[in-house]
Amino acid sequence: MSVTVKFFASLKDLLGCDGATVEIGEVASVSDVWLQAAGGKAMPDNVLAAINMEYVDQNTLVHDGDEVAFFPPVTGGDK
Amino acid sequence: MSVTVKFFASLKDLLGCDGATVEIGEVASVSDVWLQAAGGKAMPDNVLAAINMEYVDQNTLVHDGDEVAFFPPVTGGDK
Amino acid sequence: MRTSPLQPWHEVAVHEQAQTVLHGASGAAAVFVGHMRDFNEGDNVTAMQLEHYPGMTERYLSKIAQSAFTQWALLDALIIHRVGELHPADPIVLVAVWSAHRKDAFSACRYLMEELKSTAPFWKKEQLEDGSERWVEQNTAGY
Amino acid sequence: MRTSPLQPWHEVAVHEQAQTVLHGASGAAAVFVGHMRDFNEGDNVTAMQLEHYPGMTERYLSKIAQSAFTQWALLDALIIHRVGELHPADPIVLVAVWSAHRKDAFSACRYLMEELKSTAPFWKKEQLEDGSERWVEQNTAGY
Repeated sequence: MSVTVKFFASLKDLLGCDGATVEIGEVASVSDVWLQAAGGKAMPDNVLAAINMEYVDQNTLVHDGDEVAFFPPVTGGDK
Repeated sequence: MSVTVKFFASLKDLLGCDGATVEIGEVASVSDVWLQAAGGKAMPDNVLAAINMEYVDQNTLVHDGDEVAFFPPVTGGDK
Repeated sequence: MRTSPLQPWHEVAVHEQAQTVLHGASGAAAVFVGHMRDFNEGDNVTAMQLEHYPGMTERYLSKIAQSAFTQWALLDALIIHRVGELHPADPIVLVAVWSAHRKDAFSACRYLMEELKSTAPFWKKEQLEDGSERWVEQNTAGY
Repeated sequence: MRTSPLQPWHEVAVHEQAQTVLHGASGAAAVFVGHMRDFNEGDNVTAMQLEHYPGMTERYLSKIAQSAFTQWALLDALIIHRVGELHPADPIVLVAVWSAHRKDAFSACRYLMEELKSTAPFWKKEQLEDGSERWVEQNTAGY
């Protein structure tokens, strides 16, 4: 199956890439998508993930056609 | 001694008067000032008092030259 | 104290613009504006007279503001209150607070409003649809 | 989402004027405006890039607003957030809430800000005085 991957903020800088379409086996989690898309780079701590613009955890399974996004903690700022 | 008396809001309507200067004995409390100034009308419940623009209770003693104010509960409005 | 109509958002914009000390230092502005409603205690209200105790009211607003400055790290505060005749939808009160951080701005703004409502001497006389008038002498229970 | 400069008080004034349903019904407007500071984490900051996730950011702002409407008796709400390049003193975010009563307006306004800050996908890249850049990736502990 095929999923669209997006990287935001510092991850975009880290990977030198803001996104890609990746082909992956039929049973794959969000962290499997990272492995496939990040060119072997380990996932930094605290990375957040979303599938189709909803927050999910890294073990969530993805489906064909999903948009999978990775980004650092949101930084609304201090209180 | 002599004190200046002020009435506000509904008390002004009730007494038909927004203030007066009253002569009163040397030891007098806020409620004594009311008796003297209100022409025998009983003090309604919940009336607040101030001496020289500071909240006080009805037993506080007044001094010569004080401004003594009587008013209903402040009505900043509901929450 | 303001006897003429109040344009609260304009007041805030002008004040903020003029206070150059805020620019870059203030991260958070919390503002409350109270408007006159056309309905109170089950009745339609057509106008309101807002009376105050000249001198004492200003004194208590100033006390309240000073107390807020001792409790939170504030950069600036602005309080404007109408008196005189008001009509539904008219702004009654403006409380604006500036701080580096939102927590202080929010807490101080709310504190100022609660204190203002409970201690500053203001009284409302409402005019109802049938022409009658009444003093509003009790805060609605609870809320 | 706004890519051009934001005049928050003007936005609130115009919005309130246009929403005639508020006039006479709204007794309380609580507004928060966040501005860019020129100092963060011990350094002078000269500019900031504010990035978002188009689609998801709007979705979460909308979720947050819906959640506020289920929790409090609100008449209206307005949320505007800047993205793109900002400079110190520039307004970043506006949250405005209208209600019959101040308790609802205050509580909802604060809730909206806290939720926005913790769940809406925005990221800040700061430009420092020495020309270096850094991503802001942690909320300052506590406050």
